[in-house]
Amino acid sequence: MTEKMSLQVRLFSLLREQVGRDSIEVVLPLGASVADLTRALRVTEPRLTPFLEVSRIAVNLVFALREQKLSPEDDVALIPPVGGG
Amino acid sequence: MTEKMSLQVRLFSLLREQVGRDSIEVVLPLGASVADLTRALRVTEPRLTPFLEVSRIAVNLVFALREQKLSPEDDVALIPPVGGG
Amino acid sequence: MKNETAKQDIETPCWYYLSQEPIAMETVHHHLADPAAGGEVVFTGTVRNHHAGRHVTALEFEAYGEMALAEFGRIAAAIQARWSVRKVLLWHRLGRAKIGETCVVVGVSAAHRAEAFEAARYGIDRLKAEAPIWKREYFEGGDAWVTNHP
Amino acid sequence: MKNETAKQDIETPCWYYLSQEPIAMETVHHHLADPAAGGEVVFTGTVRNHHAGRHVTALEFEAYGEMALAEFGRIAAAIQARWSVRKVLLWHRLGRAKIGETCVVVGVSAAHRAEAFEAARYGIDRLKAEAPIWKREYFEGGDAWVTNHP
Repeated sequence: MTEKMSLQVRLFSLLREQVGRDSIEVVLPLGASVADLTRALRVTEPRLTPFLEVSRIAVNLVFALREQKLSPEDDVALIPPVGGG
Repeated sequence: MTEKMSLQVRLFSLLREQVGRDSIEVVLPLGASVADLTRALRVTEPRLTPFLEVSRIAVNLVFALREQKLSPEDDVALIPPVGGG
Repeated sequence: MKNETAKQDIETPCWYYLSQEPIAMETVHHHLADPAAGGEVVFTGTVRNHHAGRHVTALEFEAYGEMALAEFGRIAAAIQARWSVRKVLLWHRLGRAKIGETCVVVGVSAAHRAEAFEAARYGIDRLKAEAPIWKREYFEGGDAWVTNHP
Repeated sequence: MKNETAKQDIETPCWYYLSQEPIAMETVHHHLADPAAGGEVVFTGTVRNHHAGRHVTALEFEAYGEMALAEFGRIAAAIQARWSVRKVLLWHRLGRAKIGETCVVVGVSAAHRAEAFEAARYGIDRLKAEAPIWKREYFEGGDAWVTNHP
């Protein structure tokens, strides 16, 4: 069996309101990528599905590429379209 | 004999200091142009000569073209290179 | 720094603020002042009374604070890499803001004004596109999260 | 208007100031604030401590006041003809100004920030080229009238 890691994904604004919490736990195989996380989010929390296409994943305060590998210590956030300024 | 008009030409900054006054009287034929005024200034006040090339004439608060005709009621100023801002 | 979410980069004088309190323009100009700078350009965004045909009554801002401040730092670093500037300030309001209040300030001082203009323009454009900050609009009859156009 | 050389155009909200007293940034932002404006760009020029390799100690400004205010009006009119702006302010300091003090402000508020940036840039460029204002620089060992490069 593959070793697993658990990540807390931060949620903001509209996404936080949709889910009713400011973070969501996602369990992934060790060595999973950002793209894997996005797929897992769809399953873990279907209410996020309509927003995943337009949202970006931030890892350790930086927008991440789809191929980027994740580790259990990473600070992960789902960033919906921004509206600052 | 041509009819004459007398104009007070305002002087500022360096020009005011060179001449020691904040205006200078110039007598011109009625209907004289801005170019005529510049020529007359050279004669009336030789200390202005080195600055006339780089200075502009303002008539009634607007920079004037060389061909513009002057009348006795005009508010005339000699504007050396500016340094605002 | 009076504000706990404010950060300051000491070596390259840059200021990054996220504040629940109103943005103080005096503080902005005080920070940007530099005896070697010939010019300073400050962009100020204010809460507008209308948007998309709706009469807006107030705005509310939410941020992923840690990342927003990190992004402010990246914006300032990119500005310093591209233009010769003296000081950079980025300040975004959080929480509820009334019509006419300042919600964002991007300020740059530089020896030459062309660089200050270009750098400030780049700063606000990138802040609007990248900083993880969200805006909820309150209008007559409801409220909605509003995003910037891409 | 607290200042006797200040003029205000009521129909198209524009403010033109020439003042012996220091420029008040609060007043600048107060005038430019507009509930329909999304952005405001303020250019601020300050007295620099060096120029042309000299250590500057102070500046002194002289203006042909009537014409300078008329020129401010023409600049604001040109801005309004070219860009869609809400408010325009031009303010120049007169008399003696210390290092670090503000000597000029050009501010524009507009619905869209691109227009505010372009209009403010145009305003300060034209003010520096056309407004009948002169600057005397005081440096260690003397003083001199200094002109803007064409």
